[in-house]
Amino acid sequence: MKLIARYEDLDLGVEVEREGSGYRLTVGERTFHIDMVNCGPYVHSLRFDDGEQFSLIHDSVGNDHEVTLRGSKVKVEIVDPLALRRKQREDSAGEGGIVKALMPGRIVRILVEAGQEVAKGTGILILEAMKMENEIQAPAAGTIEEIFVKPGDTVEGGAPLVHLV
Amino acid sequence: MKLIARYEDLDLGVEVEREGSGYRLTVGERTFHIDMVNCGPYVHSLRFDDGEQFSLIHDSVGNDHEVTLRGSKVKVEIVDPLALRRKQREDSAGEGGIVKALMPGRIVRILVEAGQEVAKGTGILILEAMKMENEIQAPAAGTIEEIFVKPGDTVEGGAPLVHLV
Amino acid sequence: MKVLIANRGEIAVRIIRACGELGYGTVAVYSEADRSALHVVYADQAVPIGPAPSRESYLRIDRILDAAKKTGADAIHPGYGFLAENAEFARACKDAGLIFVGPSPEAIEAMGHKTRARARMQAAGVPVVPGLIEPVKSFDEIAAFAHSAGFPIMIKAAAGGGGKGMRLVSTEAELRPAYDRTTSEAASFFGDPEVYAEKFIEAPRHIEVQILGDQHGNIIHLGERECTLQRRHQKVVEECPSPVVDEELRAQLGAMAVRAAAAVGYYSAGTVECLMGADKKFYFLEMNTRLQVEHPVTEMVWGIDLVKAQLLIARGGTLPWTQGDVKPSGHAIECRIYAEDPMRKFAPSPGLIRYINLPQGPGVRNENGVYSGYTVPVFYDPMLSKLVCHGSTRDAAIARMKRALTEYRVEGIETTIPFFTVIMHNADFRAGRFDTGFIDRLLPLLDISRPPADDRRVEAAISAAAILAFEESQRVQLPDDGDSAWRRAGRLEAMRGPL
Amino acid sequence: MKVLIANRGEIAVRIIRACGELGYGTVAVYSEADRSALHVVYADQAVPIGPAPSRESYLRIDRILDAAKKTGADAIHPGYGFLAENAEFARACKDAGLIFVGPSPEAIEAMGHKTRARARMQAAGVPVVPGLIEPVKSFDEIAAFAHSAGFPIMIKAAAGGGGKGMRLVSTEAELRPAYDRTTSEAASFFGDPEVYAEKFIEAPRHIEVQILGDQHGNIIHLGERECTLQRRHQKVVEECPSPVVDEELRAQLGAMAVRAAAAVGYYSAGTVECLMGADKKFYFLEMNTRLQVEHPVTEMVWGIDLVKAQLLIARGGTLPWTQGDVKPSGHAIECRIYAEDPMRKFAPSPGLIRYINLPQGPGVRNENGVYSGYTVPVFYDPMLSKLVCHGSTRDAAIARMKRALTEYRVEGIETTIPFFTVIMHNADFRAGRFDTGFIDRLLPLLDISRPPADDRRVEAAISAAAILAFEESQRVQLPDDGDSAWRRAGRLEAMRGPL
Repeated sequence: MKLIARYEDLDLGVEVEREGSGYRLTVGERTFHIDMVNCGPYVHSLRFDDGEQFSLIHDSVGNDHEVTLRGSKVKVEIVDPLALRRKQREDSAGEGGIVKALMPGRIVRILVEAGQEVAKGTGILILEAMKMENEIQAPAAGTIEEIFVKPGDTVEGGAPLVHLV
Repeated sequence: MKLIARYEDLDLGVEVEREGSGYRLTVGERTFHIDMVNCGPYVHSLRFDDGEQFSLIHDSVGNDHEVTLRGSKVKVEIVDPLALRRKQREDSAGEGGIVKALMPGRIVRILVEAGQEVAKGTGILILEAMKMENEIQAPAAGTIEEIFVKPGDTVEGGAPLVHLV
Repeated sequence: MKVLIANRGEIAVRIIRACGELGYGTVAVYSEADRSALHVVYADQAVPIGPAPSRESYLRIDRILDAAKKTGADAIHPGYGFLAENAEFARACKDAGLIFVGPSPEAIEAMGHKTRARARMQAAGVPVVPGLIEPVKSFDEIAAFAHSAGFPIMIKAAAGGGGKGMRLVSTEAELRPAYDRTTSEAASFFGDPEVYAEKFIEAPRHIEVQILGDQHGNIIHLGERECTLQRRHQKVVEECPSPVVDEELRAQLGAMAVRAAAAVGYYSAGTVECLMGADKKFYFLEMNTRLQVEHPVTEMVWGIDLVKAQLLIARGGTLPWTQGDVKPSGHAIECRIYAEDPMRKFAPSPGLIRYINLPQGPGVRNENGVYSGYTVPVFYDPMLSKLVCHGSTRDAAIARMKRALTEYRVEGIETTIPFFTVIMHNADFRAGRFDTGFIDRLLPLLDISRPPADDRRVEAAISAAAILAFEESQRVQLPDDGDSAWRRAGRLEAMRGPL
Repeated sequence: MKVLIANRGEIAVRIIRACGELGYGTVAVYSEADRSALHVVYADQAVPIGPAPSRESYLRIDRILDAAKKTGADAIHPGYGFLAENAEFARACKDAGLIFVGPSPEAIEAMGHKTRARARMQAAGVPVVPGLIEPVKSFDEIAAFAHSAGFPIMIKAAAGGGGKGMRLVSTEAELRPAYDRTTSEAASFFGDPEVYAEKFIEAPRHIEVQILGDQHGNIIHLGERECTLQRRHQKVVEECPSPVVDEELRAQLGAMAVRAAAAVGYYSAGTVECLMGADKKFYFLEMNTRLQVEHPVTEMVWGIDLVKAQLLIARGGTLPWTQGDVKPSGHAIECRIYAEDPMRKFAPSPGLIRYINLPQGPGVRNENGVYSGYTVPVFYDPMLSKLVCHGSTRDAAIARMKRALTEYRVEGIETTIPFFTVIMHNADFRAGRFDTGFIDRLLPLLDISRPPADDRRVEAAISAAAILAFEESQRVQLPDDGDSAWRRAGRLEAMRGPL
């Protein structure tokens, strides 16, 4: 199976195949023979064929994987190439103009109006969560096309707040 | 849904129905209105309609449920009446004559031979697990019909060891 | 003896543990958002007191007293925050025939109004921070003070404390917004919009002294805590003892704290907070008339259980120690584990904790408020738990904290754990060289660095993620896999209603 | 400095923690059955050393030295059990240029052969248990001893220790089977079939003294531990100090232990085990030339990290304390948490730990060797973890242990946790009235009682179970739900091969 691994700003081609009781992986130019054992719902033991062993904690939400090993946390996105192409099309279609809530919370105040032009960094609204007021700022200059929330609304993380064009 | 709850030596008829966001339960003669919330994979919060609240840890394997609450562990079997009748038929068919391994381990020695008559409590074999030798004894008097294991065998918990008739 | 704990989170669990060890029954109270909270799990009984917002539950004196009556509780422990420094609540408990586990309502009142407390302390011969004024009635008064004293100044909620409801103002332009927001937060969090201002002392240390007094007039101190490391005026790392306080200075600080407490007839556990300049001159800032978040560092070094001592005192017992009986031993450090993402400007990170691995072993104490499978609600403080490590020396305690942080794993939400790892490795922190501005100066340098792509760890991580994604793709697609609709519904339920 | 830990389970984790705090690198070794073990997770590096059976992995000196060479380790810590008291191993480490974290091979040998050690101790003026004889070559010799000394006698493996490889024989009829089984276990576990016998002292207490010596001839003692509570000659609860030892007796015991250690030129941590009669006369039993399972109770009371001290001594350091510098403070109790079912005659209970909740909070120390999701293998000791509680008094330590046991939850396998709850509530235990037969006498009374069916707890439990069974029945039946085929395969894999 061919996959793409995104780490930091790198896109790496990854190929995974079963090989005996283990796996054969090609990551970029390099090939590994790997033996991996599930040690519980989050803990895994991975061993390279030279015997080097890593105990790791793995958690994922959708394509976003978090792997903690030897005191480091590595965040990597694993996508299949078809899905990636679809996503790139969507991105270029301008879905990026939606400002989303980074966390769940309650809308305290709206600082802009529909139609208003804003500079990058302009405060758009105040979101209260965990007893803190957090100002959500415009990620880029533009015009506020639409506001999806009103003061007092409770929103989940990822909820659309305004459309900025 | 009608179920049977077995606690200690009691068989209690239980009826469960959804009621609003909670449940209506009849246990024996008594009826409860219960509100229950899932607090994680094993932790649950149960509240009776008089407001009494129990935080409990629940784990089950098949029909065997273990519920830990306020420092007590309650073991209860929940069966549906159809399955229970099936089981009773099987029991009377004499499946009870199979002596099973209570734990995984390795067979060290066999102390009886096929065809041998044994008294209740006679040592049948020695099972080694966790650095201890454990003698498995005849649960009742009878004749050893068949021996399913040999010294050196590794067995899982619940594996049949001998057939005693 | 049955004790109702009028609080939530790790401090409620802490108090339930102490009561359990004393053989006292425990009653938890909880808001609808807290049905699955650990304090509810661990208490003998639990009583609901209203919807999620604190104003409608944890701050409702009537409902808490009802719960106490219904369960036959004999005493109420308020923890910290919420009603802990509310004299009205302490008085209502007494009127209802309940023991309030804390000081007298009069002592709470005397210390509660920060500006009046300052006047009283000055009269008792306790040194105070220069520049304090009476609470202001309007923005003009605060502007006048700022112009006469000069920037920087601090605007503080008169009813605030614990780092809440205060703002540093360095320039004229910031003054109006800061005044508005502090006033609004003071009204919202403390039910009292009054604010005051004081001259801001630059590069100070925040040192506080633990005291313990009984109802028979005996008061002792248990040395100081170093609470200089703060972010947004919230303590993040505390230690006992302070690396800059020697035995002589400790005796001076202790004597000052005992004098301050005696001036208001104080009993129970209490904390006298001071600012200390580079010249080691110290000034009374305020007295916290309750148990402090960071009390465990004192407990580990002085060998005294402050919650058990509070309960003994509340029942009328006599302090079993004189000043000469108590001695510090070793060093302890506390890190407050918050549900905040240090890589995203400490944005709150509530949600489902999928997996948690707490550090264990010698000298490690977890004051935990959460567990694997628990969903951290958005309604309250982001503090999940406290990690406290004791060692024979400060270096040993830091080494132990580093080791413990390596074991500490929380999956599902982000926490401040990586941030503490950075602090424990910082050379200035290790040398004890810091002031209250340390964290803010450290933040821009906060590079919780990632290994390069050709590092073996990254290769292993990418391989593991790819293998698990591959295995996942080979599984039948299940309609109800993982995060069940049932649980999602429960989470949405908890989110409903005003905050 | 890099340390290889030639062990597994909680003690390997304990040593990895100490090394981590000292900034030393760590190398775990593991059998194929232990790939997911916690010591492998926590070590910096991990090296496989063979299949599951100890004989082919943890007892393979050649493979362990290979692993040390391959990883560039400087030192080897043997933990307890396995090769910890194997002089050949200690010598092989030295020959390979590695630091052995323990005493000299000569001291191990001198104390390792229990009967020769007794002669040497007698010569050094240390009181010994009456009736010891040389190891026997045949059953006839042991029968002759039994007839001359009279029953009861103890048959012990000459190379045994720590309660392993010993059997009490009360009647003629039991003699032959006991001899056969002890010989067979001695050959299998210690690689040496030799056994000896001694007269059994009735109703004794088992008291042991911790010593610490350096390579420069300095030896101190850290008081005694009370290890009287045993089942099948295995300690189950240990405490420090003993409830029956006063300061004067402690000084006598300490002096005896230091004399015993000095007689064999002992350095590192070591334990002198004694039997003590009701008259408080004590007899040298054996010396354990290694770290003891129960060392944490001494650490918590005496404030000294024994593993760090061992590492310091192994590197040639001088003991930083004289006898006058060290003082006990408070009381500590340890419970060994085993994967055994107390309701089914302590049958081993290996398998998948589905959920674990460790107790936390003040004065609680977990020496844990397992985690949620870990499958306990059948090949090794059933000890999962140790729970250690410290309090200012023995009563406070017991109260804390009771509280901690209430928080302790393990789902998926059975453990001895309920058994410890019974012990902590026992009036004789609380009064300190017990001898080594206490547990055996308690067992028939062990009624970990269940509440009656009309108890509200039982109603709640039945309701919860019925609701969850109902919800389960409403879900679509999934082909691969819960315990996946993949995980089941991994577990069968771990079971394969001879034990």
